Amino acid sequence: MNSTVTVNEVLYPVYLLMLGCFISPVLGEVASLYVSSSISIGASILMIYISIIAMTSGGLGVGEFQLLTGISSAFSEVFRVSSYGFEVSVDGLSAFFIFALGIVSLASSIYGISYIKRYVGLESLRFYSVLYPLFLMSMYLLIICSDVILFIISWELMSITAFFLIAFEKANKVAVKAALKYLLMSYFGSSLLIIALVIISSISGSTNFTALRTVVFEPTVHYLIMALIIVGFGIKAALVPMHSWLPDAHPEAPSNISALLSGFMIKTAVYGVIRFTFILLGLNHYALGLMLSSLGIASAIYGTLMAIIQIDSKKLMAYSSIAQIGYIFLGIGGGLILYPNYLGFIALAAGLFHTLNHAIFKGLLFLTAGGLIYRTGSRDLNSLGGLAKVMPITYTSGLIGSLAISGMPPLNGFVSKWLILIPLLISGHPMLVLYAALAIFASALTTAAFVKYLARAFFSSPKNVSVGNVKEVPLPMALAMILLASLCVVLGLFFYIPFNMASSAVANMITYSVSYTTITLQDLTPVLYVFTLLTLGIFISAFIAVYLTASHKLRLTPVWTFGTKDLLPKTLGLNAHSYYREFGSTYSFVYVLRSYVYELVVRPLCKWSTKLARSYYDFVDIYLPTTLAAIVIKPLWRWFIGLGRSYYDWVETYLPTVLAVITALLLILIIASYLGCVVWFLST
Amino acid sequence: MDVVGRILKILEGKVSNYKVINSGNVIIDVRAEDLVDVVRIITEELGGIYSVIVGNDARRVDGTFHNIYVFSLDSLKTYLLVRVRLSPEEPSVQSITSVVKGANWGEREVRDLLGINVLNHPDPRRLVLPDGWPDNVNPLRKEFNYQTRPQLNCSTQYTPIRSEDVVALPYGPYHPLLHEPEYFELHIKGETVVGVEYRGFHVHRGIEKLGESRLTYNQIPFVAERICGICGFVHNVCYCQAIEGASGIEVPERALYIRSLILEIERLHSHLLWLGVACHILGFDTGFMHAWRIREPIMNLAEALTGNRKNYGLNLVGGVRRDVSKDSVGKVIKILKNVRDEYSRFIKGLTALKEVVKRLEGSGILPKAEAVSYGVVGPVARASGLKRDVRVDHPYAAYKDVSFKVPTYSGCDNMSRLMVRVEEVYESMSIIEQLLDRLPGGPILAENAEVPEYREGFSSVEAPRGEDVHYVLTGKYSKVYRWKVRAPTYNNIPALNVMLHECPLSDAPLTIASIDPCFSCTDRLIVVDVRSGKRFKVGLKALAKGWRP
Amino acid sequence: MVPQYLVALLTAFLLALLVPLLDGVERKYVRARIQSRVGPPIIQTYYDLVKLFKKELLIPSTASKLFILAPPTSFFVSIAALFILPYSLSPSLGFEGDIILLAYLLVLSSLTSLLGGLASGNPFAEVSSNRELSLILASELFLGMGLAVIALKYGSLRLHTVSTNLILLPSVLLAYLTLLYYAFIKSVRTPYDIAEAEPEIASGYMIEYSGPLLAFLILGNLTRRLLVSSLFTVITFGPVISMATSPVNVEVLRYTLNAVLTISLSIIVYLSLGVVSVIHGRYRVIHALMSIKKYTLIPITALILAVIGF
Amino acid sequence: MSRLSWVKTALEVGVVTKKYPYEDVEVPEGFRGLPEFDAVKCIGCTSCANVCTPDAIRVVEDVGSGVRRLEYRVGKCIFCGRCAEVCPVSAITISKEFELAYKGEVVHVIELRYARCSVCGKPFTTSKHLTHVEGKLSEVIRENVDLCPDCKRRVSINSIIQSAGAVR
Repeated sequence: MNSTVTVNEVLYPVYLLMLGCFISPVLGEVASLYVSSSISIGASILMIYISIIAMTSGGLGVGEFQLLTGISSAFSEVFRVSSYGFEVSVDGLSAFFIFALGIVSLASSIYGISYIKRYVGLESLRFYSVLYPLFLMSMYLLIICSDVILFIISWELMSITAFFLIAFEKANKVAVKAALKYLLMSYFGSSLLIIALVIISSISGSTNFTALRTVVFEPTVHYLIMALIIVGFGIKAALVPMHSWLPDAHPEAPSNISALLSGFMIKTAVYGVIRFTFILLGLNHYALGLMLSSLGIASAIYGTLMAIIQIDSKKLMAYSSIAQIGYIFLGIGGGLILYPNYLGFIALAAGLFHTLNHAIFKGLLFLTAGGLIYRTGSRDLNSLGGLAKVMPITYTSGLIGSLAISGMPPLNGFVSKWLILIPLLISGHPMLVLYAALAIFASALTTAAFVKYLARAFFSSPKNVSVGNVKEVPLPMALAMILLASLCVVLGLFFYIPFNMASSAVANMITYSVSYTTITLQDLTPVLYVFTLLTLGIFISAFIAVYLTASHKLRLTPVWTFGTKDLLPKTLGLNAHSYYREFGSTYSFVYVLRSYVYELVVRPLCKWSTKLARSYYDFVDIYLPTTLAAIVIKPLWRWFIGLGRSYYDWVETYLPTVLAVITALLLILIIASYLGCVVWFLST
Repeated sequence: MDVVGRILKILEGKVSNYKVINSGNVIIDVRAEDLVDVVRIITEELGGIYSVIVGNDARRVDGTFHNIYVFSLDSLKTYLLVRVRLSPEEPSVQSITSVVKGANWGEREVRDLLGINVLNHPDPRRLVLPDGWPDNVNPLRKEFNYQTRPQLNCSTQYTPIRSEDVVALPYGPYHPLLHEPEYFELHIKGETVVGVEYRGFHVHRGIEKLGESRLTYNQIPFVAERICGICGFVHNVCYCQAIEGASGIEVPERALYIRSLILEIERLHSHLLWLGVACHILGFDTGFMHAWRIREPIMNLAEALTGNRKNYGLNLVGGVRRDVSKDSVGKVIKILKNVRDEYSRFIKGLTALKEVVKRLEGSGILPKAEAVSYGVVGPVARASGLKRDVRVDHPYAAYKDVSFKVPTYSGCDNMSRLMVRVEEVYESMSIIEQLLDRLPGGPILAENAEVPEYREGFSSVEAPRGEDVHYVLTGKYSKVYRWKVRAPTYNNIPALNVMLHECPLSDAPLTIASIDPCFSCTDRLIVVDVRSGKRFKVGLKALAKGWRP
Repeated sequence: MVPQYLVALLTAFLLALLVPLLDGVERKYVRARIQSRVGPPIIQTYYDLVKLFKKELLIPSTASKLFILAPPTSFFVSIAALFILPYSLSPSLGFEGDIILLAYLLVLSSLTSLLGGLASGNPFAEVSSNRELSLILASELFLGMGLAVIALKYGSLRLHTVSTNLILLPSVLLAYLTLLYYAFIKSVRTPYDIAEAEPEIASGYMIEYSGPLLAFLILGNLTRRLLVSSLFTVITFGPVISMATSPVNVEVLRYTLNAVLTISLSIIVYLSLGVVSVIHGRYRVIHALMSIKKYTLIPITALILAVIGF
Repeated sequence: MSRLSWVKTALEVGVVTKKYPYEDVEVPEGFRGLPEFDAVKCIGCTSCANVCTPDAIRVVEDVGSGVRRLEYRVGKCIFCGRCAEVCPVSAITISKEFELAYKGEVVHVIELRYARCSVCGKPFTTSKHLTHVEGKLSEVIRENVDLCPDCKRRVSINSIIQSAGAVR
């Protein structure tokens, strides 16, 4: 381990961000924004640096996270257990995720500098300045921690900060509602997680990740844990049956926050699944793979099908986030099913690669949508239009982002999708092949969705918004977009670099047999040829374009509408409603199915549970205890363990009951919150 | 006379005075205040179908303005012309659009061209006159010289009616589909049309005024022929019949037969042309080409019989100019036989194409009730289950002597409109054969065709597109006092409002074409611009220069 | 290895330059013949292109730069696609999963021209892009299923592998059929040219294009047409051809022979697709989608067959 | 597959279009093309101008230079052939010429000298017209035919008066 970064320096971003959220309250509104933003920028750069170092040196060792040690020791006094600190470590996987986090947070922090200013006077910028670094910190901590409790704490911290950020526009009822829906569902998820983790650590007798590697479960527990973990993380990842919070929550948050949410927060679930299920616990990869890939393809198809019928730019993107997460899980699930076949390795690595890519272009797209909101104040695709000429940078980055997410070569989206598809297709596993075929369809749907976004936002005639006084977004926002856009191109053209990163990350967590290899990077050199050819083609066409405009006599004409001028109505062409109506009516059964489910399952549940939990406070005071519980429970736990150690036979009888008690306790909370959260289905 | 008796009985006490003009058409005078009731009675009890409104500045005849509302009483085989006399100073009359939707345009046109004010009209926008035409200048009033060109001032502006958040697509004035400048504004939801806004008369050239001012009786036929770009002969015949009727000229049998003959030939080539265009609109260019291939011999036939492919220039008041020779009769029979075979093969091939049939069926629905209310004519009416055909309801020329059936469909959609035309082609062929084998001898032009002053003539002809109507009031110095033309398309276009509703965008062009619109007829425009020059052959070289890049 | 690629690139360019001639042949000997017309001279398309290149550049005032950039780009993208296609069936060309890359390039090429049209800001371009994308949606599902079958049976998605060993199974044959129909859909002729539909939406996304840009657009479309028919040919007739030419043991000779055979076969496919399109009317949008949906049963049955081992 | 019937038809029918203008197209007998004016036959009676609907034939009385000018503007002609019908001396023949595309306007002019009144010397019609009429009239009334309408009236009144005087 010849790393230039000692493991404790890994914590510098954390300290930095903490500093940020401590000092910003004492500053003025705008000053606090500047400070916290710049601090987060610094932190993000640090993260990127750390991740690169870590990846080059194959991970950093284990260290102690001192800050919470005090608390834990206090508890240890109370419960008479030996003092304890939380361990952090950075291995290839964490490094990869840190890289993604670093990039997205960098962009969104830069973007936030001027974007959040539109809330001056409306909302408290201090609040934002405190929450934003906290949010980053929680996510970062989540990635680096190697301890169950720290994991839970940062997980809860992330959820709650995210909640406040989503509900940032307090005046906006819709936003608050969406935020609550998110809060409840993610709370429900996390309580499942807590149960799972409690069981795990009770069995392993330690909360340290390294300790978890050794545990073995009897089948029932094994599958219970699997189910709990998948649902728990699935809610955060918004996999399809558990997705309903995302399309409401992401659009309502400030755009750079939406970028972070879609760009990274939902990816933490990906991280969690990988980390726990088969790195630590080595669960039955086949069953797990089947579940994940099935959920994945379901989300991919559902998300895109919903995306193409949206008329709200950010909702459209939110749905496509569901779809892309689906893609990622399809890759990962495939990777698990095909284990130990080398194809699985590719699929898994590609899944990770797609995580990074999606973080980049979805972040980018949300930022462009934010740009539109910033200038026109609208995200309604019916009223937008014709902004290409007045907002060239936003438009160009939107174009690149859309092409990238549609998986158009030579941009980054293509390679990861392609590398997910191939192994599944040629694996010969019928289900995976079918899934891959559907995935091709899903990517076509994505294309359609984002062409709609481009067309209605940038190209065709402006509808209700007057583009006359619209200007390009201010510099910081533009910079952020340019950063991500150029990354889309670079990571596309030099796709082997991130793919190597991903594959090394996979390589040092599970070992695939390299017996049956069809794709190696050497085989991909022809792809490079094609990409070079494409880039060349684009350059040549650029030259041609320049040449034509220079050489030919060029005439500007009004758009040809068959010779009518004065008679024309304000709204020409299609509005967002009109897009893909024919497709919808041809393949209507999909949408019909959805509405059936909604009518038969969701509505009754809502009716039945609306009387529970009317207001927001009810939930918070259901909520807070568990966050505390998460912190309190650990020493409690060790206490049980200690007892257990000393009175072994007694433990034999005692542990299960304790488990039962805690599980029951949590279950009650879960049910209560679940009923509550169902209320907010109403707002789908 | 029982027809007249019946009409008078039903309109008890409302008719101040009546007259029977040519071929048994009845013209009655009613008081302006009774008009709306009279119209209601006519439509409801006599089953009259609106045909046209003739406005007339008759101040030099009897010192009043005339508004003549013409209804076709198909059951009684007569036209009923309801005349109201209006004060010369402030001519104004109640609108009857509430009773017959079809009258909408007629009233607006009368308002525009004669300044006859129409009270509580549902849509009092300008129809004929262009934007910026000065307000109280009415071209058809006698004091308006046909050569004056008033100064345009852009105070008046045409305002389309549309709901606030409508999403619209402009069709025309210069659309690849429309071969003449017309503006349709399709209001769409997705690919479905939910409303349409029409703006026409871009090219009005005031032929009526020209006829009233400069031309003599025997010159007008040549102008009338150029009212329409395809079926000009019907106007030509219709005008001559009106004059002949007005002045009681006896047209020789043979002339009548020749007229019918040419009319049917015209119908043939017009329908085949339409079929071709329809195929093209359906994206089936092969059908387009073959339809026109089949049409070509018929054009040559017309050329051989009359001396020109399109502008036959055959009619004069009192007969025709050119006789049909023996050998050409044989030729016609021969060609027709071949065309019939080709044609039936064409139709078989066309109806075998699933996608084409699918697109035709169920698009562009025009329910029967609407059809009656709009007073649509010709194939459009027959496709909506109205069995009306001027050749049967008001026989003219030689049609009383031939037997043929009137194809009627109740599908009310584009398919039925197509099928009606398809069958009519067969009917026309048989009609032509019948005419030819009982072609009588004798002269072809009436001797001493004298036209007395101030007689009214009214005549109608079944054009390929439907009922074409001419009204004349003869005048001094062998010139008409008033000549009113109403082309079939004039009554059919307003019905597009109904047809285009809920019609897929892809089929909107087809639906517009399904009335076989002849905008130039509607606008009464001459579309001839023959730039001729000194006699020289276009050399290959000269041509090659301009032809290749 | 590299010279092989250079040859491939040259072939691609050569074909792209020869496509107008092919179009001319179609216009004179397919379309005009079936419509009983004399028809234009065979090199008419070249005349058109040359004339277009000479013409001035009309650019809508609302258009963005993409409007100018798109047509050449879409042309070069389709050339890149041609470049992937191994006409010579030589093993050193291509790579695992190049079929999918090809499919993506196809979509990209048509997408580029669509975006260019959209960039003009013309309402009819919008309508047509809506239509074209609905078509792409339906047809990609179609293609995905077809490829799935091939992948299942060959255990590979490398054009070379697929196009050199022959597997005679009902499922594979159905997959071939699927590809043929896909080629028909993608070669934007009637009845699937709803996105251009001159009488309805005035040739949709092309409405604002004129002069050199239009020329590029036309070239791109024609190249794509050839591309899809060649894709079908290489996959379907590839095995037969490679078997036929296997006796020839001079490599270069064999590859050239292969190339000649595949290219001529794809030209035949191109023209016969032309014949099919001439005797069709244009679909209504909904009908086009419906028809594709109906035909999706072919690959689905194929997939089922493939899974149960036929 | 009844679609293929189209191909069948096409193959049977063959190519029907012509390579016009590289090939000639013949027009049938009695085709109404460009009217041709025979300046020698024409007597300038102006009846063609009277029937001409589009005013393609116009009469210009150019007393100064002593000629009546008939102008035929090809650009305005609608080729109805009425002029040929009414021409008393059939100086107008309708040719089969139809390829008339030409840039600019072409006018055919026929000039005919006036016949001057033998008494007052005022021009009143063309001399050719006069001779034509003379040819049609009988010996008895052929006298005074070379007088302009006014003179003729005066002369005939005088002669009546004289004859009355003779009776008295």
